[in-house]
Amino acid sequence: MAIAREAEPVSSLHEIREAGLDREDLLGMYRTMLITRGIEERGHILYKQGKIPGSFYTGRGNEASSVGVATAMGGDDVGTPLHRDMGVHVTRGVEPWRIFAQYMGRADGPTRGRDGNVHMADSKLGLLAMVSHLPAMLPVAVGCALAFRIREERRVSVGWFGEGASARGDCHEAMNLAGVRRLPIVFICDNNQWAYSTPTHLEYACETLADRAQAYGFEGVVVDGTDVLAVYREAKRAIEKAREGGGPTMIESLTLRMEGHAVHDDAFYVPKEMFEEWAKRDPIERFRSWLRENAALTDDEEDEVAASVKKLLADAINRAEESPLPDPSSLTEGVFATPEDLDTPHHK
Amino acid sequence: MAIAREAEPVSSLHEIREAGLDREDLLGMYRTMLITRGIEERGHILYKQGKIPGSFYTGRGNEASSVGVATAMGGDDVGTPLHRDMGVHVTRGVEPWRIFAQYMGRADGPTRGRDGNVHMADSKLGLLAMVSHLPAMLPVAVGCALAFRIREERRVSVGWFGEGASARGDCHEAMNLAGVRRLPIVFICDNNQWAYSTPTHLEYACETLADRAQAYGFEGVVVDGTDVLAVYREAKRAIEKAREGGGPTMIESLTLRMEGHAVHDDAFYVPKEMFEEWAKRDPIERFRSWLRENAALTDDEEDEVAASVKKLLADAINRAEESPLPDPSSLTEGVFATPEDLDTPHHK
Amino acid sequence: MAEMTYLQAISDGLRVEMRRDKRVFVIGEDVGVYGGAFKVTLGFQEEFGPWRVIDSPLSETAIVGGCTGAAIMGMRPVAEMQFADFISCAWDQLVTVAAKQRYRAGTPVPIVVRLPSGGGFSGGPFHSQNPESSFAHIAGLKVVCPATPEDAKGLLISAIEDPNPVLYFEHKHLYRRLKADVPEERYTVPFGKARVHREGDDVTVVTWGAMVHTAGDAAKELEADGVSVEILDLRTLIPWDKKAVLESAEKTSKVLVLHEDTRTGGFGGEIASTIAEEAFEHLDAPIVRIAAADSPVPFSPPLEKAFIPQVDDVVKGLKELAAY
Amino acid sequence: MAEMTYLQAISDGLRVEMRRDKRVFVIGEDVGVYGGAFKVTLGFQEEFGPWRVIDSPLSETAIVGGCTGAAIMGMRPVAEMQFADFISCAWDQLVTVAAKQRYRAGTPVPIVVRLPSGGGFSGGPFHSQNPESSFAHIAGLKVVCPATPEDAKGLLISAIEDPNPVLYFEHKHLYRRLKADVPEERYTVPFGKARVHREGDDVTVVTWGAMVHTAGDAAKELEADGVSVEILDLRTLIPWDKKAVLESAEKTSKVLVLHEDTRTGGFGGEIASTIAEEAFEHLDAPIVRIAAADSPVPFSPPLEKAFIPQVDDVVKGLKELAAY
Ligand SMILES: Cc1ncc(C[n+]2csc(CCOP(=O)(O)OP(=O)(O)O)c2C)c(N)n1
Ligand SMILES: Cc1ncc(C[n+]2csc(CCOP(=O)(O)OP(=O)(O)O)c2C)c(N)n1
Ligand SMILES: [Mg+2]
Ligand SMILES: [Mg+2]
Repeated sequence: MAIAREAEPVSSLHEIREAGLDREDLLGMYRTMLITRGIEERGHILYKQGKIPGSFYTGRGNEASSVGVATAMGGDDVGTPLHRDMGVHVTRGVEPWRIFAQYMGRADGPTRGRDGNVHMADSKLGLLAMVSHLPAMLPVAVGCALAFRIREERRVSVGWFGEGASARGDCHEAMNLAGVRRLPIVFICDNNQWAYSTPTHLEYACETLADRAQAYGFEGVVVDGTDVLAVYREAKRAIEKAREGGGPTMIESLTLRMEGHAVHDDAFYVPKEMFEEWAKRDPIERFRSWLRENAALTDDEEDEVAASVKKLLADAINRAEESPLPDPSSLTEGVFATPEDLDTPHHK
Repeated sequence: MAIAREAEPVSSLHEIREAGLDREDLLGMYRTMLITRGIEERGHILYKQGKIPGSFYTGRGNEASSVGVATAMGGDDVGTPLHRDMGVHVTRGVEPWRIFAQYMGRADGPTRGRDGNVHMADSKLGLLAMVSHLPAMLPVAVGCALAFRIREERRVSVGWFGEGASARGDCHEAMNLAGVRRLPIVFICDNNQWAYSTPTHLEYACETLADRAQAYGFEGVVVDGTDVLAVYREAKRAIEKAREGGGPTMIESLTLRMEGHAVHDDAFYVPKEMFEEWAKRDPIERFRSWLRENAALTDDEEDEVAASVKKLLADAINRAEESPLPDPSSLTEGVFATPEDLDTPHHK
Repeated sequence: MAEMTYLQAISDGLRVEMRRDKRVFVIGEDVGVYGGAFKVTLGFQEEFGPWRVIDSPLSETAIVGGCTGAAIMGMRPVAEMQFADFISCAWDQLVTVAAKQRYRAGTPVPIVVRLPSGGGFSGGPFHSQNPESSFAHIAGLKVVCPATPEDAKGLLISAIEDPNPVLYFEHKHLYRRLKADVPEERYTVPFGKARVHREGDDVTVVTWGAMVHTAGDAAKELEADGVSVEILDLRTLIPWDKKAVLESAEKTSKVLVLHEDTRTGGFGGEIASTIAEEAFEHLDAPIVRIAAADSPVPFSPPLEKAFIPQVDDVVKGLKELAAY
Repeated sequence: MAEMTYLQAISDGLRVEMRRDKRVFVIGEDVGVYGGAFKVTLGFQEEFGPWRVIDSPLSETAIVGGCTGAAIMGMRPVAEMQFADFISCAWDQLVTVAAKQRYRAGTPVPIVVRLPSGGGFSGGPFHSQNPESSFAHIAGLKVVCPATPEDAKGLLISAIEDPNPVLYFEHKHLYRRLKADVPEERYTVPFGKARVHREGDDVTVVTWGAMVHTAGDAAKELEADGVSVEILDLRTLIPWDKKAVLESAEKTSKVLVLHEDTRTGGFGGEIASTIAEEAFEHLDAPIVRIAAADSPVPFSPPLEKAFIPQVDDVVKGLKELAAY
């Protein structure tokens, strides 16, 4: 018995314009998706070159979903994106060179070398840095929404979680509190069908995770996560509903994790046919076709965006490599905050 | 949209016989309910007399539910009853004098004075002692079911939780694991409408908690917790289904907590009319009427059981008061188990 | 000045801050209509409304995680655990998210978690614990343990002001037993400054929370023997006043460290080993630790009494030290 | 004897027990088809089937709580945390249920939680921690930290045999770096018996886990200066071998306590203060503690190197002690 609503694809430029995006916006999203993938592809190369310490994760296959949701967010909205959601950081304006600096543990990365990978965020852009422990940021995202509710601000919080992490207690406590208090939050489930090597039927036993929204008294929606416009439209609806006092929504965005869990994992446990099938639905290729069919994307435009992204990323890597490694003598700096740290726009 | 099934009342002696209980069983249950209430009433007096240290909790209003479920359990089944479930201990055969000894912190209570209240269990009777932290025993109950499943035993685990405690992550993780692995477990929600002073609408936002079973891929049932026979029948069905490999069930048993959260709490926050309404549905009185109407319970029988229960409890208190306080020199004994501790039927 | 119990002083501190600063709000189980299990927030919901005094579901993780998010959005949340023991359910949120967020991401997390802690009234294993040592080991958390009504108010206000996650351990056994004059106006008591509870020359006791008073009673008994005991009330464990401790150790050359948390791996070890390392040349006797036994907190009165350090235990320890 | 890495020795110990005792089963994230994040259980599911090598949902609380229930029903569960860091999500189950059940209810809880821990490879704040001190403070839990392949196997078998909840910290940085001869048959290494990693006369180092090897390298450097260093590998923190430590302290009169967990409130304080209390008369110098800095584990190599005690740090500490 399915309980959640299944979202339809977006059919035309007209329809998406009604949802708030003009052609320029769409080209911008396309560019952002290219940058997102480009950052991770180049990161992978840097990793193989030994320039990135530790491990390395990508969100290949999730570019539409992360960019779609982030595009739907308002400037004052906030979010807690995860390790497959690079597109959120890029959409919100984190400069790629800082991301490379983060990857490489440099002093100019958003965490100043203190954390790695996509464990980062620019709080000035309304993002909160993820922790490894999944989905520990969901209660935190709910807390942001609580602050908005207390202050009666028209702001919305967006909390991401993976389908695997849905099994953890934090997910439940967060959604339950949000539901009881009808807080302005949207929960985005990145359902990429695998939690490391574990398939969904060993993670949950309901039909769709979005069905669970009912357990918390709000609406659940399933959307094709390879369709950036459908994701955008559903996220936009849910965010504006939350903004208007309509309470939370859970959006389950269905994709496939197109690579291993991390670089060391060849994903031998994922059936080959599954990769083949989903490769046909590559979110970037899919959006490119849509733009050609529905928004008259030209060869010239395509070339231009490809070239500009290429240059952007090359420059970004160079700039990141110029960033120094952190000074070991700074090791214990910032373990505790000082009163001046509270002197930020958020904390006023 | 309600998803769970609502259970009907039991209409006749014939019907309940089909569910496995004859008249003698019913009289036994009636007696057990009287003992259950009697233990708590006398405990309350002992508390006021200063003979019970710490705090004191009762399950008034929950006698039908706890006795009904425990009666449905098989001898080799196990369970993790809570602070409103005295009836489970009594049904499974914990001698009342040991319960009074527990209350009074004596050496012969099931925890030998190490814990108080109904934080106790006789593991030889298939019960596991609750901890305060709610509902931390649910994952443990699931673990029992896991052991049965691994060993392919036809045994069932029963895990209790309050509607308030349903908000905690442990509840979610336990049910999710049980659902994914279709373990032989039955979850009993003691929904007494209050979590200390907090009403249900501040604890959860779905229609009934039993609706949540769907989120974990199993069946949910709502039953009137003041009707011992309906509770029994539903618990029996669910337990036997689990025993046959049918996986978990969640049973939400609806009652009202007829006293304060604990003795110090006068429950001023519960509307007076609510108490009045539910007092009419007192589970013991209700069962007594049912027995008179449907099972020809006689005055003599009533008097006899009342007198025998009275004597049992009076003797029990005397015996408990003879039990010594624990020797302070035993303070750190048993912090760690010894290999001999594993020499129990369970651990073989 | 007004006479207040330790509990009233906590309420007063919280009320003062909530009146002064709209960003301060309270969240916890039964803190609203009921006024909290110990009635610290009695009447608060009437005064501040249901969105500044929030009755939460039974969800310690959501409470602490929620406070973290709200704090990052500029609020000053004060969470109440119904009993300190239940903070174990939010361990991950504190240790993984709140404690590390400033260091990693530069985002301060100014939250206060109020923790009614301590034993002495047969609360049993889950309503009596003093888990401060566990948190004192986690970099990024501050740990506060007031021993007097005046400190209870001033340290709570400091905790709310502090830009970090602060665990505020309020000892249940002091709630109504202690009464003292407390300034009515707003004031802060700084973190990391020990209070000399009693001056003395022969032996130093380093302690905090309810044990300050146990030490005080023991010190009085030693007067008869002509032994002069100095008692340092640390007030805060993170940061702790190493300077004051080392100075007192240098003065008396004999130190007893006393706490109600369990002994092995307790914070007493940190203090004793720091003294042993940094005041080595000044010590005339081994540093003695007295702490609760390495067991859960037992329910039955004779066991609980054997578990929690008693005045007699401290007297014995002090006498042995004095005679060393 | 067979040459095995530290990691292979762990696998071997687990396999031996699973073959011998049907009650032993493994549960954790990705332990089945994938063989575990570090491949400790590679091939186990083929051999023992999906109900003895259980791929669990991402649910640390359910894993540990589930093990507790299964143990009480007579099984011998071995849980794997994907990284030790994630045990914070099961803190409550361990501390509240597993640790206290024997004492309260008389029910032993024989579970083992395997914890891939430790840093040194830019795992960052959440994949590098050594949270052993936090657990060593909780009465009712045992804590095991093998430093060699032989101990890794023998201590794991002891842990599975033990009737208590055991936290088994396996150091990731030793997994493939250490290789040694390990008996092929089943054997146990007793808890609470330190191993003399190196005999010496002038200074004692008390340590465990990967730091044993850091101390070993430092000791070699001190040879040139004619300083003879004794290294005690504690092997288990709860119980810890106080007797061996005090004897070595009496012999050398100078002790350095070394650990990779963070310093403040770390278990080093327990050891140092015990020595200071019980071997006071024998000490010729203050006991020195060297430990990780009081911060999260930083990601970037220069920071991480500054965070984790290095051979140079230990050399410096030993030289100062020797010269005292
Ligand atoms: C609490 C916790 N336990 C274990 C892990 C280790 N781990 C990292 S990612 C992962 C799988 C997560 O699956 P999912 O939530 O579906 O996210 P995905 O990686 O597929 O995007 C696991 C088990 C973790 N990060 N947090
Ligand atoms: C984790 C946790 N937090 C807080 C408490 C304190 N507490 C004890 S009972 C209770 C209310 C429980 O409500 P419910 O689950 O509905 O059970 P009831 O007492 O109504 O039977 C609370 C908050 C607790 N026991 N455990
Ligand atoms: Mg996934
Ligand atoms: Mg209730």
